[in-house]
Amino acid sequence: MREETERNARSKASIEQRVAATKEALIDAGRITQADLDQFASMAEDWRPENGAKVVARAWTDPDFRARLLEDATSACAEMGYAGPQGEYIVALENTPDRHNVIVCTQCSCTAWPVLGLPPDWYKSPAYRARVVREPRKVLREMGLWLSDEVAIRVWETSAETRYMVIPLRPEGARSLNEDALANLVSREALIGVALAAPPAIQSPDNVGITSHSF
Amino acid sequence: MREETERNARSKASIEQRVAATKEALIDAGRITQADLDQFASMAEDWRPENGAKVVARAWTDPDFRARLLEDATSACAEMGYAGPQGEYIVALENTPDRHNVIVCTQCSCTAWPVLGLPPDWYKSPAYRARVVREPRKVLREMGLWLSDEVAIRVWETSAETRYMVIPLRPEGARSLNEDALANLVSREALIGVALAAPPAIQSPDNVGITSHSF
Amino acid sequence: MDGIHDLGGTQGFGHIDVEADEPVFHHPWQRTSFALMMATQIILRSHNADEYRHAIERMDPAHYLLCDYYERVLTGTVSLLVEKGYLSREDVERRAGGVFELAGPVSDRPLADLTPQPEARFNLGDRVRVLNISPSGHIRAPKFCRGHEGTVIHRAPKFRFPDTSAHDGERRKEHTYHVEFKSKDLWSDRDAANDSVIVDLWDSYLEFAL
Amino acid sequence: MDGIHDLGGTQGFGHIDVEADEPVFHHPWQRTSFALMMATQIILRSHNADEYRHAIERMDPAHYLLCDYYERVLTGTVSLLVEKGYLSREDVERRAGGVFELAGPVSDRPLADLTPQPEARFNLGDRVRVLNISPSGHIRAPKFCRGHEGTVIHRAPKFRFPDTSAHDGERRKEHTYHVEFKSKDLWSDRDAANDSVIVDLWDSYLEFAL
Repeated sequence: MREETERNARSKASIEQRVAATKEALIDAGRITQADLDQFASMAEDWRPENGAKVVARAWTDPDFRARLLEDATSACAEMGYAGPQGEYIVALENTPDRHNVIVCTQCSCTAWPVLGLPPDWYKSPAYRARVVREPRKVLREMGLWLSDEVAIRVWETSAETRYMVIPLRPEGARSLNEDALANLVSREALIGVALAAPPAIQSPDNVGITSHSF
Repeated sequence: MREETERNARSKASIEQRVAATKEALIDAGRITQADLDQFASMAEDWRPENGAKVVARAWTDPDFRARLLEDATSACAEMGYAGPQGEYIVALENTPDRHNVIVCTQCSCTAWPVLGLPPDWYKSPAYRARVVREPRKVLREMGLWLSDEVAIRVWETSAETRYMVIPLRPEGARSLNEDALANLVSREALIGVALAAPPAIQSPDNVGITSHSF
Repeated sequence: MDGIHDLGGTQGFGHIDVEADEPVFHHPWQRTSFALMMATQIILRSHNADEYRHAIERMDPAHYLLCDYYERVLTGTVSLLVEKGYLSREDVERRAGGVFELAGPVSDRPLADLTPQPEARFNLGDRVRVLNISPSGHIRAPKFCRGHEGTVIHRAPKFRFPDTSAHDGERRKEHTYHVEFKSKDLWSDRDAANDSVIVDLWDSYLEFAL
Repeated sequence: MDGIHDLGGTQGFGHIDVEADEPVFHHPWQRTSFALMMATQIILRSHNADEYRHAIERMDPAHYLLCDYYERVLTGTVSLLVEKGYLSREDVERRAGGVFELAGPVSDRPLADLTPQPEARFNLGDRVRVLNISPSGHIRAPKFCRGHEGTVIHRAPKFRFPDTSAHDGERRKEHTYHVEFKSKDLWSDRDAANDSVIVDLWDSYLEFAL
């Protein structure tokens, strides 16, 4: 109690100071090295949503791969070179014209790092974590994705060790594109399920009752 | 959205500025007067825990009053002049050697203003509101009140319009005191149930299995 | 509303500090904030106490947790005055010289589907269960007791039903009951067999336990 | 633990802002914070991921809500390093030049009374109910689904049981299940008949629904 009072009287160290102090203390004590830290940081920078986008593009163009991905996404992603921490058990969720999938981690901020990358700020925000399980349709609308009331929304809560990725619908008008060009249509937001795969030119949404609207 | 962004770029007004701005705007518009505000502020300063302490002291010394207080505390308090907002329906909770009462309002911070006064800061803190319903024994210990495990604790949640007051046990060793002197033994904390009535001299707690300990 | 305000039983909070000889108000602005809250409800009659409580519940969660009680009092009061057209946000922000943070909007479907109960349905000793509902509007049944069973130990007079009163609904009155819950029934990590929590609950929040 | 971290379904939060072309890290300290978290768990092996998640859950609620994700990462990590004796609070505060806010203590009785389930008890299509428990320690069944019924739609492999793993308990592994709950069963203010929430739940969190 007295200790707590003294602590309150002192000023708080900034987050930059706290990170630097922790790093120095661990390196000085010989617990870890700068090389260890560099290794993990650059690993994180290799986990990119572009990886997941390539997985999606292949699933759109290769029916056998799509079948393997839906059956065992962990192996299908690994065969493209995407594996590692937070990718030990991946499940792919395929959107259909009448069912849309969206991912959240309400209790912390888990994502499938090897294919989605570290989570973006909005995914980690208390607002997204609190709201999307309860009012997904409203949240998606605010984020620019209008789903028809006929489309059922499945919200996947990352509460245990399964890590999810969404396979968005292949946009209309993208029939002639090759796998690389298709991958460019798939954003991190589409892999989480708060956006559609972007159409190559102007969108023609009427056929599936789904429109993407930004404001 | 754009409006929100502009708002974020401006600095927040201090609470002093916001209170002054509200008061000026309402007075300038002729909605309320300074005299109205003075009336309510001085009313609040008359709601004192000393009022409740006098009610307790009378209950300790006057068996008929005690009976009326337990039967209908609203009327018993009103007969001593204590009535008004947040005192429309008062219920008195009598501590016994084997049952201790404690009051909380988990959802806001209601108290029986005419007899307890406006709530103290600790009563309004998220920590008290969150914790005392779930771990009352631990909270009371931290606040200096050690209850034997044999004493049952009843936590009263002020969720509707009933406003509670606790009648603490009359301390041992206070037999010779008159009503005014007894009232001085009863703190706001005792009326809420997080302290005992303070003994006039040294406490002799053993007989009831209750001790008050401050650290 | 499942808001941050419904704190009962939430874990992770620290020590409770008691200030000796605490004054009624620590700062003059707190005194004025309290007076503004009372004057707007009692003299101006711009809103009622249930609307007021709900306006505070609608504050940003972090703002709610961090600010002083009398800042919540002011924020709830001014939010309603702005929503009901007594004040404009622009005017109070201009006067205050900066941003005036207000409560978020009322849900578009705030009311639970609860049947008014004109007559008292429960008696002392009845075993009751709190409905396990979660309306987006004002409700005064704390989350920690919803779905749980307790015993009626007292019947209080009729009071205005807050869920409808806070949302311009029917101004019905109902009895409330002091319902006693065993602490160990509310929280599985508790083993104090004798301890209990008594919650004051409106008639239509309750059903007979089977 | 019924903590602030268990946010699913909590109301009162505002708009969600998406940053276009967000970088992996916005500031160099976030990169270091992430690397420290990984290095301490994988190289130093000072603690496991379940202890780490629970350390973040034990942060002061307002601090938790307001701070950046990578500040939570650092706070959870350093709290465990101090608790386990790898670092002293005095040393890191001296090096940082000020107060280093850490997580609160672990409850003295963190474990729920759950029976280990070495074999899978549930099959696809089974109706299950999540136990309505509220342990003070780590638990990965979100509050919003406890006490509710859903349907098993997938069985995942066995994974370490977080409730015991976070508290030096038995290192058992159990299957988890993807359990689908109708949104309207979870929240009475919802009427989207088709919408559902799927939660990934360990075997011993569940019982057969009758």
